[in-house]
Amino acid sequence: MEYDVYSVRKDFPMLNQQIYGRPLVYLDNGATAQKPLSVIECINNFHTSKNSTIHRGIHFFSEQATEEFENARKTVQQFIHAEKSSEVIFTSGTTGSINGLAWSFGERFISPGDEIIISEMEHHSNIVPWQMLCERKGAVLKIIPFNDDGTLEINKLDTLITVKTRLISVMHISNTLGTINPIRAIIARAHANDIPVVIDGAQSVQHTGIDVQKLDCDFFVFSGHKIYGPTGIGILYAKEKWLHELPPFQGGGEMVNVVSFQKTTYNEPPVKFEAGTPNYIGAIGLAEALKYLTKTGLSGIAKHENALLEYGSQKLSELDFITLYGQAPDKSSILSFNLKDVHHYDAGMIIDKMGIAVRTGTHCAQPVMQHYGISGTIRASLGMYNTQEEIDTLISAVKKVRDMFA
Amino acid sequence: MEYDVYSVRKDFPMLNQQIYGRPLVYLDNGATAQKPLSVIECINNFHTSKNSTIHRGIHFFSEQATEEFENARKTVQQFIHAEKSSEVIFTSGTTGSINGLAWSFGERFISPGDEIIISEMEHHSNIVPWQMLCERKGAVLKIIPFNDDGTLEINKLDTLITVKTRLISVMHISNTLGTINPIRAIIARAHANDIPVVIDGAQSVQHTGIDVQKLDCDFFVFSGHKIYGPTGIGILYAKEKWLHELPPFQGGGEMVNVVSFQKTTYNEPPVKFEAGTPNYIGAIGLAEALKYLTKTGLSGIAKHENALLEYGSQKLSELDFITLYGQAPDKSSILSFNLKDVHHYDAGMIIDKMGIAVRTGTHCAQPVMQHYGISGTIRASLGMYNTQEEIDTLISAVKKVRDMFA
Amino acid sequence: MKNINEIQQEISEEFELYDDWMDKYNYLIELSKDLPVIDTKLKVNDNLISGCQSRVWLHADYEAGLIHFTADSDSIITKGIIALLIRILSGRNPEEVMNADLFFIDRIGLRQNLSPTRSNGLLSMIKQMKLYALAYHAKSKGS
Amino acid sequence: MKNINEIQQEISEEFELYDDWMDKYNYLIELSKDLPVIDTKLKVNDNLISGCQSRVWLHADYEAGLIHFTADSDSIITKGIIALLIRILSGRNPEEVMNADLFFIDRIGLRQNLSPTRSNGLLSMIKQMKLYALAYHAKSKGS
Ligand SMILES: Cc1ncc(COP(=O)(O)O)c(C=O)c1O
Ligand SMILES: Cc1ncc(COP(=O)(O)O)c(C=O)c1O
Repeated sequence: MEYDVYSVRKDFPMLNQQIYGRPLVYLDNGATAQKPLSVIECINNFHTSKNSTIHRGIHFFSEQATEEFENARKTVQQFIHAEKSSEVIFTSGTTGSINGLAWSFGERFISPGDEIIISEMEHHSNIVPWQMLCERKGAVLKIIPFNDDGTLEINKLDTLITVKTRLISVMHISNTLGTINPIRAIIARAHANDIPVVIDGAQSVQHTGIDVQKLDCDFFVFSGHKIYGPTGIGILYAKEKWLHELPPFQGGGEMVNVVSFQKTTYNEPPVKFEAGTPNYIGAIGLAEALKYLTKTGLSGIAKHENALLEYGSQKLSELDFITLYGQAPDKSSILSFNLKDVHHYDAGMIIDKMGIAVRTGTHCAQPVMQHYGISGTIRASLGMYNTQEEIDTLISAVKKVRDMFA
Repeated sequence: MEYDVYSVRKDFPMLNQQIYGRPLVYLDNGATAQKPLSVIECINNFHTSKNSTIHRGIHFFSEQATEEFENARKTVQQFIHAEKSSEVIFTSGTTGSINGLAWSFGERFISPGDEIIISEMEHHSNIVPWQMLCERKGAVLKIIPFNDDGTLEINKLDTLITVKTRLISVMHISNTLGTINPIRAIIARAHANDIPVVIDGAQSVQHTGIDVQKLDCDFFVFSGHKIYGPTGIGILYAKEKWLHELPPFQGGGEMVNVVSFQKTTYNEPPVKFEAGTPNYIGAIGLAEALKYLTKTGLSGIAKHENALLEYGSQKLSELDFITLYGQAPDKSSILSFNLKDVHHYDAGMIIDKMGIAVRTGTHCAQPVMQHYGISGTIRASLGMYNTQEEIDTLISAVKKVRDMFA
Repeated sequence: MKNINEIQQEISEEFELYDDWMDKYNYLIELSKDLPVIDTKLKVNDNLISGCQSRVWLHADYEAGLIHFTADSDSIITKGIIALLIRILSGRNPEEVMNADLFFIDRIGLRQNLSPTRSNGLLSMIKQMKLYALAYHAKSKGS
Repeated sequence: MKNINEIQQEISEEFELYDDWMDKYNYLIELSKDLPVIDTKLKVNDNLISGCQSRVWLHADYEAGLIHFTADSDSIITKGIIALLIRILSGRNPEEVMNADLFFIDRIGLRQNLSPTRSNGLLSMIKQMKLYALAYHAKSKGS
């Protein structure tokens, strides 16, 4: 079946907005995605006719909620092709997943002098937790640099990996450059040295099918709100063997088995890692979003988004006053650029007034900005519901900016 | 104005349910509360016509969302009477708040041999994080015991406090016993020794007005979902002076000021403590719930709930086969009991079939069960919308259980 | 002796007599009284099954190629359920237990009407019984 | 010289000439060109105002009882806004700056139509200007 973006758009009530008297052009999907009606209604419906906390309750609604929550876990499992649903841990988001993991992995496996490798293009959420860990444990953070076109200098990896390397954490797709990183190669090289790998999938899982078993990554993290689901929910996938080795990162709620002041024992994973009342409504809403994506067809979405990206890149590159950041051959969904001699902030103010939602600034990736010696970019990030006409609107807005500030 | 529980009930669609052909009697409010229509619609409305991430965005919807998010912070501030809105940190829930705080406080202030005091009646979420901290730092956890009637042995506090005491963390209202603890006295005694105090308000903020300035507590935590708001959102209130002293508990997102691989500096509080995309929809929904409570009138709610509690206690104590746990003179909203010679689980199964949602088991407070040498209790926990007739239904169900198992 | 499926069929028919849930529970309470109760000295933590809301102790004996289960629980309804499981699975050889397809759970509506939490407990019980069978099976092969 | 409120009134009237937002922005761009630009050697981190989306440097001189502001920004629109602030507040004595009620922000719609994020930056700028005033005020009292 052909992918029909106009019929997809009808599923997203938020897109049907006017702003400053113009139809909203939402190109800020990298920050957060809009929610399809099925997700909105699922949450609504849960609130009005199903709400109850999960776990230990034995009354009807508690049991029903527990079942929906555990089914949500299975839906996530299937979506990312995990081997077992117990490998899927619900967290508060990508940032929550990485921080929890950094804490837990750090307590168990990181000693002074140990090394952790990340890349120069990471989002702050995949930098700062590791910096905090390294500072706490006296470990060393090492950086895979990237080339000006936005590709990782992957050949440097061999010299970065030493006998002291304990973990590699890299993003799958860059939120500023759109680069699709060669994570299979990275994982293979890491595993050849017995080093586990964390993949930050915050910008990939909504654009491309994920098979954590084929990837063979040890950990995979993403956020609900960027994949057309609710806020306050995220995923930490961990290969089963890690679930037993890692200590819990939070205490309380149902994550315990026996609590006494002398000794507390923990529950089995995944519950071991889900202290307190989880965001069960968020989890159920996220599962609904994943079902929507599956139903709509991941490959159709990817094809549509890739065509849009190509169209947008083409149109932008025709403008001689534009610098485009991120020109990797393997690229996804992100158009990051600046106008010559125009501050991204000035540009953003005007683009906004044309009814277009783009993001300006560092996109929580200051090292990328430092790489190019700039203070920020204008970023248009594409989603499944964006159209060619919307790219055209963006292009005219960019021209208008040029006219105003030239 | 008289408090009219029947008109309040109309605001909660979830209450209008049938279960096993009987009208739902929802008495599991201690676990989670139902949401008023205004909260449900606020979330719905945000999803359909306002959704965008907050902070750095300069486009219309991002700015509007940022403003609503910051207004939500102010609503929380006003609700708990904090001095400044920057003292209000959004977290994922009570458990998230305590874990974050335990981590942060522990890093900064806890050394081997130091002591932390909690009580014997705490929820696991206010036990395990401190146990984990004590284990990590070689500190010692000390326990304020309680009397069989459910009151704290507060006179023991003086001997528990030593020069090594660094922190006291106690619950305001017990989720198993209903005891309203004398937190003012505890705070006064702690402060006389320069010891900061954390108040777990998970079971109090929805039942009684909170004024953190009058209480003079250093930290106050609670969950959104127990105060008629959304899941996945909670509050950590911290007195301003702590905000500057404590290190952030998570890294990433907007909580940074400058990120480079050499040195990362943190943003001002509260943002310093809110790494990643916060659950901004949860925060806005929580604010809506607080507005609903304020509009309905906290004192009317408290009066109604207290009358119900008294009625329920009276009715239960008339049954000679019932043991009621928690008979403190100062009590709120919780009826915890067992039937003589009947397992709470058997009772719960039958009570459920009568359309009544109660919780059975340890209520995440195993030490309380250990105190009484029992494996659990049946807990009916009251909310603003419960009625005397519902208590009567519970009483008949309890009698039915007696008839079946006697 | 009837085979596993015949007994399951029999149980399903017994439960069909009751259309009211209270009556089904009353019947489980009745059944709980017939449970071959575990020797008190076997009611130790090692025999506790985790994952149940009530405490369940399960013990297995292996004699002349057949497994005999005894059990206890502090919950009467749980005891009733275990009584059903034992009626079906006790006195069988390891292969039979290992391969048993316990369709009676769906038939009598245990899964929907006893809770998933309870079902989880139930699943833990069944898993433990099958684990015993597996162990004795391996042992008999080994010898 | 007109007083602070008179100048704010004047600015409000100027902006009322434009009903289209693009025109208001174009006017801000115009204004940015008149900004009394800070000495390059004063464009240092110490003079950076935090909390703005673009970089803003602000410097104050105190001479004969009056404060003179110079500033710069890498954003043109921000420069336009600073130009307005300087037109209102520069060349005043510390008390005037400290006590200024900047109603022009609401009048010209800066608060709603430039962003709250931007307004935050704006508030940071105003705060910084008032802090300078406070400092010079204390100094003059002290001497
Ligand atoms: C007193 C108390 N503290 C902490 C918690 C934990 O709250 P949450 O599960 O929302 O994190 C609860 C709720 O179960 C509670 O009753
Ligand atoms: C690559 C990447 N990693 C991590 C994050 C952080 O996600 P969240 O803010 O949902 O925790 C983001 C989103 O901004 C991202 O793009």
